[in-house]
Amino acid sequence: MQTHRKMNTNAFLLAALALVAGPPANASPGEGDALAIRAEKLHVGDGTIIENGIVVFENGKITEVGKGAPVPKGVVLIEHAGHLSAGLIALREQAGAVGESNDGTRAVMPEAQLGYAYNPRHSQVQELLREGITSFVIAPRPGSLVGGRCSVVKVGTEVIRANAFLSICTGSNGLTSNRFPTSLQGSQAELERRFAWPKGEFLAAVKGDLAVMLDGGVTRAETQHAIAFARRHGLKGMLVGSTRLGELAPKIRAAGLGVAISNFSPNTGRRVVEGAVALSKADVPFGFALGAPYNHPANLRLTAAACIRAGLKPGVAMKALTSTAATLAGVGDQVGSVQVGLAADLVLWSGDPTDPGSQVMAVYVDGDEVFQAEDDDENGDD
Amino acid sequence: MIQQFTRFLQRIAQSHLAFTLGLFGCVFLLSASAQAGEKYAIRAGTVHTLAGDAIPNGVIVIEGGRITAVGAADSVKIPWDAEVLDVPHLEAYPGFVEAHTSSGMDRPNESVQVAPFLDVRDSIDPVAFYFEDCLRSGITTVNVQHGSACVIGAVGMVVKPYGMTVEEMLVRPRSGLKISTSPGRGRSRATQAQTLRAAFTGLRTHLEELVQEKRDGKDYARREALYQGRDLTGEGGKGRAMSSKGWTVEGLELVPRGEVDEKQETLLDLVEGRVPAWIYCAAPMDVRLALEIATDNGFLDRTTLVLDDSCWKAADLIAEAGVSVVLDATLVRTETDPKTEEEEEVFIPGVFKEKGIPFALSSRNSTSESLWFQAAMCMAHGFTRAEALAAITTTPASMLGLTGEVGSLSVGASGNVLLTSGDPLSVTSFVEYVVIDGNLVYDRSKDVRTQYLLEGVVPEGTESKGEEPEVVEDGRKKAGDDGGSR
Amino acid sequence: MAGATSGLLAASAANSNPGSDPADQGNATQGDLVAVRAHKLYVRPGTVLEDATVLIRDGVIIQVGTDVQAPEGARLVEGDVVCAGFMDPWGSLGITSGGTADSSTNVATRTVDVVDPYVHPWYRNQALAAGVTAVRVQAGMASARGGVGAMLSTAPAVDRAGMVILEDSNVAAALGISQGGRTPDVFSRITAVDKLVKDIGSGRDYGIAWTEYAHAMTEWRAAIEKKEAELEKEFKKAKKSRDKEIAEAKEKDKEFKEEKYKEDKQPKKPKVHAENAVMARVASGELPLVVTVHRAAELRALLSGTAKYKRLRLVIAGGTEAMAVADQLAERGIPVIVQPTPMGASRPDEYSEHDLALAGRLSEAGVRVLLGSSGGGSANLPLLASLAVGHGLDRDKALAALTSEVARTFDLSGELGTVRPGRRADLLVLDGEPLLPTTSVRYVLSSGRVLVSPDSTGSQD
Amino acid sequence: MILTPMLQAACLTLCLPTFQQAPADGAEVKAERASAAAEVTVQPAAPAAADLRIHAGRVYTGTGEILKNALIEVRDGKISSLRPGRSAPEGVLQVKAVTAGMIDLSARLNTGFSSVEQVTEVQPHLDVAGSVNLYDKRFARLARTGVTTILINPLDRNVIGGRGVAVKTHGPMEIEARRLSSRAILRGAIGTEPSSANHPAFGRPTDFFSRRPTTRMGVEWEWRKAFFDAVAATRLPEKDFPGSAELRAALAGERTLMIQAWTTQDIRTAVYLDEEMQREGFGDLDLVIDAAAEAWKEPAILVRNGTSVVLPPHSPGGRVGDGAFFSWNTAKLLVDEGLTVCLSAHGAGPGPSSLGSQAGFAMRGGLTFDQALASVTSAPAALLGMADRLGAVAEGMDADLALWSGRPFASTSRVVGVVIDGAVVVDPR
Repeated sequence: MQTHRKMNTNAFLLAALALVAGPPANASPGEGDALAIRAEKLHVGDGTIIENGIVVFENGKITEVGKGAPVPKGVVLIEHAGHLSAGLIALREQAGAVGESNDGTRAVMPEAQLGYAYNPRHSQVQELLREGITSFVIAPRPGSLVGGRCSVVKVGTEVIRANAFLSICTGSNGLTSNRFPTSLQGSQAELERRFAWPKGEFLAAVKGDLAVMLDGGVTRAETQHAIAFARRHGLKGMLVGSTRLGELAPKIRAAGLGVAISNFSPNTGRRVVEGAVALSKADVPFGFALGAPYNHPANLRLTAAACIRAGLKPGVAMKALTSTAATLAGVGDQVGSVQVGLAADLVLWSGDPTDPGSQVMAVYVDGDEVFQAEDDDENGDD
Repeated sequence: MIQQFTRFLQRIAQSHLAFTLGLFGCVFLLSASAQAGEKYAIRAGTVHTLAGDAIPNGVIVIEGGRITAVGAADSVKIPWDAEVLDVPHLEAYPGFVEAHTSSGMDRPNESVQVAPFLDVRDSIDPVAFYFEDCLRSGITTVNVQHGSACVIGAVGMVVKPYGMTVEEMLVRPRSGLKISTSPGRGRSRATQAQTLRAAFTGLRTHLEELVQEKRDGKDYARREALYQGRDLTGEGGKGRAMSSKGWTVEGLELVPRGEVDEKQETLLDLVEGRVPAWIYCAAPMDVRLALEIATDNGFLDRTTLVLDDSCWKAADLIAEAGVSVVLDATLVRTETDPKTEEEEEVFIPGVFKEKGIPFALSSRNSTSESLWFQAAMCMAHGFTRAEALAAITTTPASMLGLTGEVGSLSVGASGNVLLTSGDPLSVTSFVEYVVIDGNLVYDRSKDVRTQYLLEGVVPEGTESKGEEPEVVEDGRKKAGDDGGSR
Repeated sequence: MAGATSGLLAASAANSNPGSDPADQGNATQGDLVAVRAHKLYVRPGTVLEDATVLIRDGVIIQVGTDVQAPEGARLVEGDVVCAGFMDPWGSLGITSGGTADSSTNVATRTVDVVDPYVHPWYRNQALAAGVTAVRVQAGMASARGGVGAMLSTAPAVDRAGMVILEDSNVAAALGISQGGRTPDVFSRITAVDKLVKDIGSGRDYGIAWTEYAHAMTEWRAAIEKKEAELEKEFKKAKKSRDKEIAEAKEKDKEFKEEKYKEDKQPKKPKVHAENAVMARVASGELPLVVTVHRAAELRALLSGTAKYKRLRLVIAGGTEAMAVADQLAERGIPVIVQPTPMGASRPDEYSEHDLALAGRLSEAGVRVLLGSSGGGSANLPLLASLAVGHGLDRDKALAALTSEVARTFDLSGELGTVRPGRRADLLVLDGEPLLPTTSVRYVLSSGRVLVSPDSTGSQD
Repeated sequence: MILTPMLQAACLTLCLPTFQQAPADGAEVKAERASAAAEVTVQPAAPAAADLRIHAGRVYTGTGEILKNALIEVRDGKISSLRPGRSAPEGVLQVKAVTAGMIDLSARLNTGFSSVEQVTEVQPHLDVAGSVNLYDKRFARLARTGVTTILINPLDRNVIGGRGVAVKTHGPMEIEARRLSSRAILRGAIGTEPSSANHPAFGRPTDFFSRRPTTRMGVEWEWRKAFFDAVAATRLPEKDFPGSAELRAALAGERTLMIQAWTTQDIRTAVYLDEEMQREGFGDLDLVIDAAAEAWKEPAILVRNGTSVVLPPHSPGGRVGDGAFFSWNTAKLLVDEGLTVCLSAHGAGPGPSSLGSQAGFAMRGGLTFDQALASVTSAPAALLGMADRLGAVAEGMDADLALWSGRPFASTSRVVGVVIDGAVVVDPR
């Protein structure tokens, strides 16, 4: 019974034990120490896969990547019988910030900064690691016209980009029944007023210094309006929340917007995955929004898998989970791919990361091992 | 009578119209009942018998409530002592037939789920506005059935929309038992079907037990006699053997029918084919259950389906089973393809016509969706006038087993005649007079409510005083003008 | 009747179901031969044939092997990997939403009565395209007693008979399920368990009562017949003595008294009780009892309470905290239908301990694991199954959980779940290993009919 | 925006009837159920001469005349020629009768609560266009009943809800491209509806609904206050408020003011408001009363002020909104008084609830055919200020046509085809 299940993990283990003095726990180095991992398949993040690629990192940064990358003397080399990729990135989350991520009193509060609502120690945040998610965009819950400035945060550590997006709802997601605005035309009039003589964040948005996270609303008409709005004011950034992306892919492309694809669920599922396929055809850059904690962290990969099942190229899905998401969030130079100089946010998988059937074996954030598949501990005693 | 009038008075509160209605109502009712049984003749511009060609300036003679002669003025002799309605400017049509309704009742639904022992007779309200509206819109025969919120409802009856008492209104008692295959609130089709089947298995077990008791009793008696050395003067079964196209219980002849639980009697009548069934289906899948129940219990050939508009999808199934149907008042249904979200409009009578299924149309209200308008809609969708008219006259008549009685103007039929200002299916023509059983029961020139609705004529002393008080009778709100069933 | 009706329905649904491709009907004509050739054939999870052929006649597998030759005129379907069609043991596809939501159901309620052949075939096509060929459906899913469940085929229905594979696959009950956001309190939860155990008991007693009655009746009849024979023999004598007595009575001018006749009473017939009648079939082990239960406390109570019913066949649905009783489940061979759906922060109370690793852990502990959608959309079940693999469930076990194990649990091993002669030809032809997102379903056969093929619209959904 | 014929064809294939891409198998579905379904297919590539040619047994032009066996030619979305007494050439669309596409000024096709800004009662500066959902199925449903142009207004939950927008029921999927260049209509309401959400502060947690008005009186007061403030604002800039210009435009008669008023007392209030503005010398409102159910009770008030009305759909019992009683001869009564009368259906239902049937019911109430035709075509076109483009069948007019199976408005005939801006939206074949 037991042995059968362990097959896939043992390979990794024995290898590790063979090469490293002491159990893998000790293999995880303290700050400053260097570590090298050789994986059967190394997903760089730009779509290329290096067979038996080696990644070397030190002080939390990647120092070497490649098939024959030199491993400095004294640096432990972990053999991983599986895949290695950069940590996954989720694009619109409230994990650990429920109730803190939306101010009900005002419809427009561009000065609010979501980074201040981030609690890195919150259990909802820690759970993300078990599914290989190492960074996410913390965003306001819908319900305001302008909910604030979204921040990119790293799981368990700090805010890595405070002003990533200005969150704007042009559709009925921004409406409430007991505070201005209660109507679509009301919210539009208000937003137009803000952008007519833009100041502060709005000016930054118009100038392109501050990207927008544009809630596409519920209906196709609302999404279409959101796109038109972005075009009218020359806004850059990404569209979120819409389930009618498929039909509108060309328009989105024309507006030069990116997209955060909403979480896959049995009801909205079909539209979501069809949308993803259409977007990649229209080569619109897109990543995935998980919607934690309202959705389980595993949904990020599940959504990607559903898109692949519907015809999305696995390579594109992989990028959407990592590098494209990082680029959309403006942190492509820090995370999202396995490249020299970037943070050592790495995930070791038992198989292909886009296969929900692959297990997360270990997760490194800034070079520290922050998660290990539990059965490894179990092995300790048998 | 007294009680009837107190009810009139109660109504006065209900509407500022009620008062005049009350007067107008009893005026014609009294005058009418005065004429009952006398000879009556109608001379009309054209007589549309729907039993042959139309007769230009035709004459209809009615004696003792029945038509004794129909024909051209020159060929038919009007008895010297007949009262004559001389209306050459009007057209004569047979009264329309409402094949199934739950209007005109005090309350259409009994809270007991299985109640075959009830009779709508006890719930019909002779002074309900509904019956008055029937006259306005040319409906002279109505099959009143228990509402559809039941499993097995009461036995219904066919009435004419005129008369001060149910007895006066009666055309045909026990016109059928109401069955519903569609669940009420909080229940599902599974439990509905369960209760429905249980009702029949319950009947069966009951009969079997009766027979068993009788048998055991007889056997015991025989043995006792043997023991005592008596000759047993064996007496045969006092009852009647069971006969049904469905299941039968052996030896029911041993049981005098009087010993059958009266609560079960009507159900037994149904199984033995003495009472027809009106089965309501709210979804195509219910049709399957309805037919299954009707077949298993042997009353398929006496079954009429009362269909929701969604049931057109089950048309083939219905055609195969060869039953006739009463269609919902909604004639155009919009279906949406879940994948493409594309909408399609389905004209429901068209589907049933194509499959050759006999169907009757039904009213939703007294004007914009009354039988005449429904038939007109059929013509708008390509039906011939004959086809359209049949669906509100002869077809429903045959469903009620009243072919030749109502729905057409032929000798021997009851004297129910409409006199219309023009084509009765035209939105601009009106029912001017209605004659039922040779009595003039409706005269539009005296119809205050129609005048108010169509001409805004407010009769003196009936001007509305602000909001209308709602009439509460034994704690319940009364059904309104078009008190529906569902 | 059923036959007759189904015939009619066959006609009806064919025209009235929009999108039902007439070509589909063509494939299942009598004497129809189909040969399915695969590089890799999963006879059953764990048993694999290389370059094997499956021969199908009239929707039934007649030959399987590496040496099987496809005869002339057989339709040839080729692919990389072939396995049995997936089955969702805990779905709602093909029955009305009202049916699943009904809370007024009881043990005798029949799920087949909420089977709706008129739902748009597109919904079923989606499940088919994902490789799901059968679904166990249940009326009154959250109801204390769901009634008799059924196994349905997902093939675009032409009638109910065509949809229903097994009309009494099980009896269902639910314990401690929140309804309308409200969670039953702990006491009523435990009482509910006792009630269920009691019901099983009365079911068993009911069964016994009837067998005893039948027995007693035969004895009584025999006795009475014997007595009757004697009486007939004695009749003349009795008549004589009677006449004599009457005469005597006359003389003595006394009133004649008939002699009292006695015989032993006819045994009492037990009262007919529809629900107990069904529960009797459960108690005797004829029908499995699927109990939807999540919390450890109720699971423990249920297991200890039912321990004395040796022939009872329990199946646990949900079993969120089943690890607490894993050893008992393993020992008594009670399968658990795990719901491998990821759940976010806002989830019903009974699911609060829900963990994607459950399936893996249970099967590691030796518990038989099935995977079910819990009515959340059978089309996504294969995807969710792979997620279970990603959280520790062995791949073959996951495959079994969707095929052979389901068939075994609901007494369908002889018909479904494996690719063996005599089985119903519900097959998947894949272009890669099952349960991989990159693997696409090329063909789906349902009792020999090719319902999904690379060029059919179904597979696009 | 005028679509070229090819574009129209393309747009049709894409859009019919739900304005969403219909995949191939969608077509099969239709084929299968052609018998039962009201077929909707696409006009094949039209002959070079005209984009579209229709031959009609009778054309009810809307100018009082009836052209027999008329040939209608359409070019670039306009009627390019209209010639009676022609035989039908090969392959043209043939129908029994043709009228101008119908116009509903009270189709009530808004997005409900998200279509009215309730932060304050008076929002004249807002335009409902921002909330319109052109993908709403009801547009197609309306088109199927022969309604080709509608006025969309905000939900009547405010005293002054804002500006309405007039659009065709089929066309480009951008609201600004669909908007008809007409003088916008300002929408408001009198009666119980505008105050229905409001309540006094005490008891409930205070939100902005704890405010006036909570009564008819309050509503009337809001109206007068709004206009007085708007006028005052010209002198005292500090008193200015958003939308005051709109109100002044209404006073100047540059904007039509459409007020919903069901009952006779509310109709009075509306007219008195207009008359008061005139007395005050503020201006003269171009007033249209919507849902004027009880106009039959006191027509004199309307006549004296020359107020136009839009009537609600007929109800079987006569009871309609706000406790009003709507008698079926109302249209006849007002038309005979020389008022401009439009009919409306308050929805997109087929059969008896369609606008065509409403015209029929008005005829049951005494309206002549020509009057009925006018009340659903030329009259509403005039109120929109678009009589030069809509509401009649004549050369140079928009090619918006309703194709009938028989005599229009008769209960025994129906709309079998629809043309909008020259595009065959519903094909009778």
